[in-house]
Amino acid sequence: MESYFRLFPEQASTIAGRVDGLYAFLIGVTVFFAGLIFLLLLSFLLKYRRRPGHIHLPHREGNNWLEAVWILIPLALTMVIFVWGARLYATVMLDPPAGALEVYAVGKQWMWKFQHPDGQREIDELHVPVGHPVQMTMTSQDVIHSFFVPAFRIKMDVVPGRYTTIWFEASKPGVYHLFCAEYCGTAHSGMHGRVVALPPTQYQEWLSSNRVVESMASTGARIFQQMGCGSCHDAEGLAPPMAGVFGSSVTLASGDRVLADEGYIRESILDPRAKIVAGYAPIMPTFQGQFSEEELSQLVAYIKSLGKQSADGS
Amino acid sequence: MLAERRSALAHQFDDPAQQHEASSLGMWAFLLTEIMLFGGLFVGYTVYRTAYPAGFIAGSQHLDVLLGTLNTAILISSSLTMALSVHAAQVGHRQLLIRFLLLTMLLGLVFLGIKGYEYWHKYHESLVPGIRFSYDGPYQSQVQLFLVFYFLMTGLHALHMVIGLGLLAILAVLAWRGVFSPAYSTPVEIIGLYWHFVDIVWIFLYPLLYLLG
Amino acid sequence: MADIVPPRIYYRVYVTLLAATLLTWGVSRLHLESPLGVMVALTIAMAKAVLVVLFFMHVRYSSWLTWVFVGAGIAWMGHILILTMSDYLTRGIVAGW
Amino acid sequence: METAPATRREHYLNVNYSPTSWLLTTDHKRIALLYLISITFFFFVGGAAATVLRLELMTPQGDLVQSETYNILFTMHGIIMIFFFLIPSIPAVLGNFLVPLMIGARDLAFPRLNLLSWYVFNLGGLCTIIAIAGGGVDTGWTFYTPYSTTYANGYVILTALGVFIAGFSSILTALNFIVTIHTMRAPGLTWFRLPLFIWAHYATSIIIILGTPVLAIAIALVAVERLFHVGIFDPALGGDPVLFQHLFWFYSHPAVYIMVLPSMGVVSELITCFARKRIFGYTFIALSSIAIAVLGFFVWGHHMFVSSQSVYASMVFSFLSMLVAIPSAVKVFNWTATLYKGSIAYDAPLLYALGFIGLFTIGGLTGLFLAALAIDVHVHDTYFVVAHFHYIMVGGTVMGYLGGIHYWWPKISGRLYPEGWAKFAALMVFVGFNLTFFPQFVLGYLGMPRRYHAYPDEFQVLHVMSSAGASILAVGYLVPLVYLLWSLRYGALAGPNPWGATGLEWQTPSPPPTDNFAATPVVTQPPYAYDTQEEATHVG
Repeated sequence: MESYFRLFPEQASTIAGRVDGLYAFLIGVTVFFAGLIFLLLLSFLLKYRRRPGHIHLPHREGNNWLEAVWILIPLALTMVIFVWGARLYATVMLDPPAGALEVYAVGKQWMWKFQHPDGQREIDELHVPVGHPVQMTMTSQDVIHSFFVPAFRIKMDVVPGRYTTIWFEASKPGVYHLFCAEYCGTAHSGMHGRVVALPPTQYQEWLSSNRVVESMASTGARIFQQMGCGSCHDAEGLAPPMAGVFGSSVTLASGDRVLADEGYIRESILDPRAKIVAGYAPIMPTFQGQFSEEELSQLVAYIKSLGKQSADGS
Repeated sequence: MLAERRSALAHQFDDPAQQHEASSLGMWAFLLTEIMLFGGLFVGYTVYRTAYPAGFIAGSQHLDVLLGTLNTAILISSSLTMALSVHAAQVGHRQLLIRFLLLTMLLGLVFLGIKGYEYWHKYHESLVPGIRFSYDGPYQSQVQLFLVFYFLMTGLHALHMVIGLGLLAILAVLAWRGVFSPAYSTPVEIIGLYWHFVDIVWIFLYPLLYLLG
Repeated sequence: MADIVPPRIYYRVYVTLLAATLLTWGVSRLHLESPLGVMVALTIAMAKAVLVVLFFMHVRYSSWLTWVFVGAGIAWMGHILILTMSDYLTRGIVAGW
Repeated sequence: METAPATRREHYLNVNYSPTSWLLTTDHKRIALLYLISITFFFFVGGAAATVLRLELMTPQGDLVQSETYNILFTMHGIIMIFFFLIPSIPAVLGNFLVPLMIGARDLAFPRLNLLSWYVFNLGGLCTIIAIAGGGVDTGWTFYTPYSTTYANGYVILTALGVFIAGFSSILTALNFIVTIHTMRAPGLTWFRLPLFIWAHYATSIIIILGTPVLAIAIALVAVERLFHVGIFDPALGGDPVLFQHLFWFYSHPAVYIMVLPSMGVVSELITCFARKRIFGYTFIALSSIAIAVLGFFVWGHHMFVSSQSVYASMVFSFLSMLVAIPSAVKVFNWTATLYKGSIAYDAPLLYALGFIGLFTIGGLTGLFLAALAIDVHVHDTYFVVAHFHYIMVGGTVMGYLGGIHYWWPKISGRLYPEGWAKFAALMVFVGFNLTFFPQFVLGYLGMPRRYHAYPDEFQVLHVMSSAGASILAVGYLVPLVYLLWSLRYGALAGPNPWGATGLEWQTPSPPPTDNFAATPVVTQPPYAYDTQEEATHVG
């Protein structure tokens, strides 16, 4: 019965406890103020109920001190809540700890597709190690979905046409719900899966038992070859070389500088003329419609791996 | 008959001043909603203009700056004649009022004619997204996005012009019947406000759409 | 009742508006750098709009309430633009768009 | 004692019985009744959809209806309840009826526009009803792109048109209120002598005027994109789906205040009347309505914390959302303080008002959870949100609406409603409501996403509690429908002022004559001057 009726969800990530801490504080605030109002209402209702012989007392129209008190105290409290919530939010939303495992996700009506860096693919199921940060890089093939793991207290919309990211670190082995939280059509409620958090050794076993031929980056490299990307990108002067691009700051023809992140790489494949690198002619054709979202993420993983290699080399 | 009833004080008001104040305030409140209606489009335009500056400039090259400038001048002129109509109504000069109202309508029609010609031209160039569109140059989807906003913004503006012309026509008929007098010129004034507002929208559309790049 | 504005004011405003239109068209021929060109064009448009509002629409001669309504329109237009752009202009700082 | 109808007094109801005298009326009181009929119809249509939803959710499997049907049902429930019931409810019925009466005017400034707004409203409703009859639409009331523009099933454009049109009816009503309140107040009725109901409606009208057009254009863009397949929001064509969310919430967040501000206005009237006391902190309550209207426009991004909106923008929106809690808190504290040392009669309208305060307090405080960024990441799009906005919209708006209908029923109909039944209904609504929606807070924090047709087994207990509560709530809503209709014929005659209330609307007979007042009233004192009144003769 216990598993069928509970008031709080399981805490299975490093931040779950911290989110619950703020939640508990908010419940405290709610109970205090709601309780205060209810008690006051109740006592006034009883004490001042209309009855024969009950006399009107002199009237007060208001009291500016009282107004100041009940403006300033809630104001102070809300500022505490804001800062607390914002700091925690920044932790979840901004950069993950270094060395995070990078998993790519594609949402589509109505399933989740995942691919691990070493190439393992999963559908509606995601295996992650306990005690190691995991960064999700996600996009959608059709409508907006939302990646929601209640036990981890994280959620991020999965938006077509761009990458969104979120990270977590599972803290407890187990099997947890993965929901799509953004309404996405007929089988929205069927778009749920499981996140399987495994202790590191078991996770390694799982990885090796699902050994695939290629890592994401090598698949990406193969696509890069097949599509003939190298004929320009490997040639001197025709197109920017790919080594070391990822994570660097690129100067554009317009003079602006952009960070070469996943979104930039993706955009440059699909809409090459949106941001032309300084010193190159806009000669690259668009690859819109020629790659699936999986292939795109493999290309991104490949270019990412080139960036890392050169960073290691230098 | 109709005219007499209109000029009379409506039963809910105490005096003509109150009625005049209410009507003018009502029009201003309505113009606030109009600002926000166009505002939604301006926000969309700004977002994409910021995201795709080069594509929007490329799209803008397909517009005829000369016609846009001409139309701006025409619309400003129609605002002048509208303002003069209001003046004629306030001083009770019936003939002048009718003449200026008709002139305003004429200018409005010329504006719409030129706008129609531009639309027709775009159709021939296959630059009407969603209806007839083929474009092979660079920034294809961004040029299309620009043109979508071009048609939405100028289209909504033109719709307001058409409504304005209808209102002006009614005013002209009423003026011809001699409804307006120095004591009762409120309808001319508030429709004048509407007409000037439509002019202001164009004053912003002109640089935003035609004068990029 | 509203004050009656003498027509010569209308004519003056009209000439100014036409001149401003020519000016903005002329400036656009200069092909100024992107932010500057837009700023000039929008400033001129703003000035033209102010003239229309003040004189053609009689706001200069109207009650404070009309001023409040006009101000509310400008404020809300600016507000929706600024707060929406606060999202788009700070997205680049974070991964993503 | 009111004399029997033998000496027939002419009033707005009996002045003419012909159908055209109703359908072409420009009398704000009759238009209010026309609206009352329309929105009651829509309320029960939306309620029927909710009934099926709650029945379906009693079991974890999707066994009562198909997913497609379920999605259509919650979409229709949302669209009808929000655009065709909650938004027009208090302004178009009570506001239309009372704004001219409360300020001592003969009618609204633009009576014909007022009638037009009712027709426009029904036209919008008709489009939506046709869309439902033809098979419905499954976008959710939020019309999120690119689902709505490219993937959704059903009559998206027709439904969007319905919402678009209905928007203009509320604009017409709001425009009328603003102008009327500015220009048509009775002599001596200065701004700070206005009833708080008027302040609330003024604030609401500001939101409607400035917000609704943005929704209209956002919805129109969805229709254009769906119709012509041009990318405005579709990323495949260079659009941005998140832009739609900005435009949508720019209106739809303030829309919550469109719904709840008038209700707050009603509650201010009820509390003072039944406590026989001047309202505590009049100026603060009045100005807090304006503050809510203005601040309400600064917080829309809190619906988009996990939408891929910039982290920095989210922080700004979170901060601003915290601020909007303050004026709401000010109101609650002032109402509570008004009861202090009052002379409180427990009539049904007061019970509704107390229900409002309790439920709105919970709804408002849980709003802080959603404005706190890290909590919102977890509870966004879960039942926590569903529970929260039902506490505000049903616990707030509907409670205030029902309280107001009861309070002014004698004025509207000239008859008293049966007090015992009314107290019973108020209790049913309160108990049923809490049983329905409180468990949903728990469900939401546990992680139950909203708009789910089927769900994991462990959520069932709470869902069953919720459905059980909904059945009690349904009784609470049906009972007043019966006894209010009954009272039209059999209720005791009310007399001009059955509650012994202050306010100009009580100084004219019930029902009021077509022109409202025999002579334009002159106001010489602030509102709610219960202390200067003679000791109330009303027996509670």
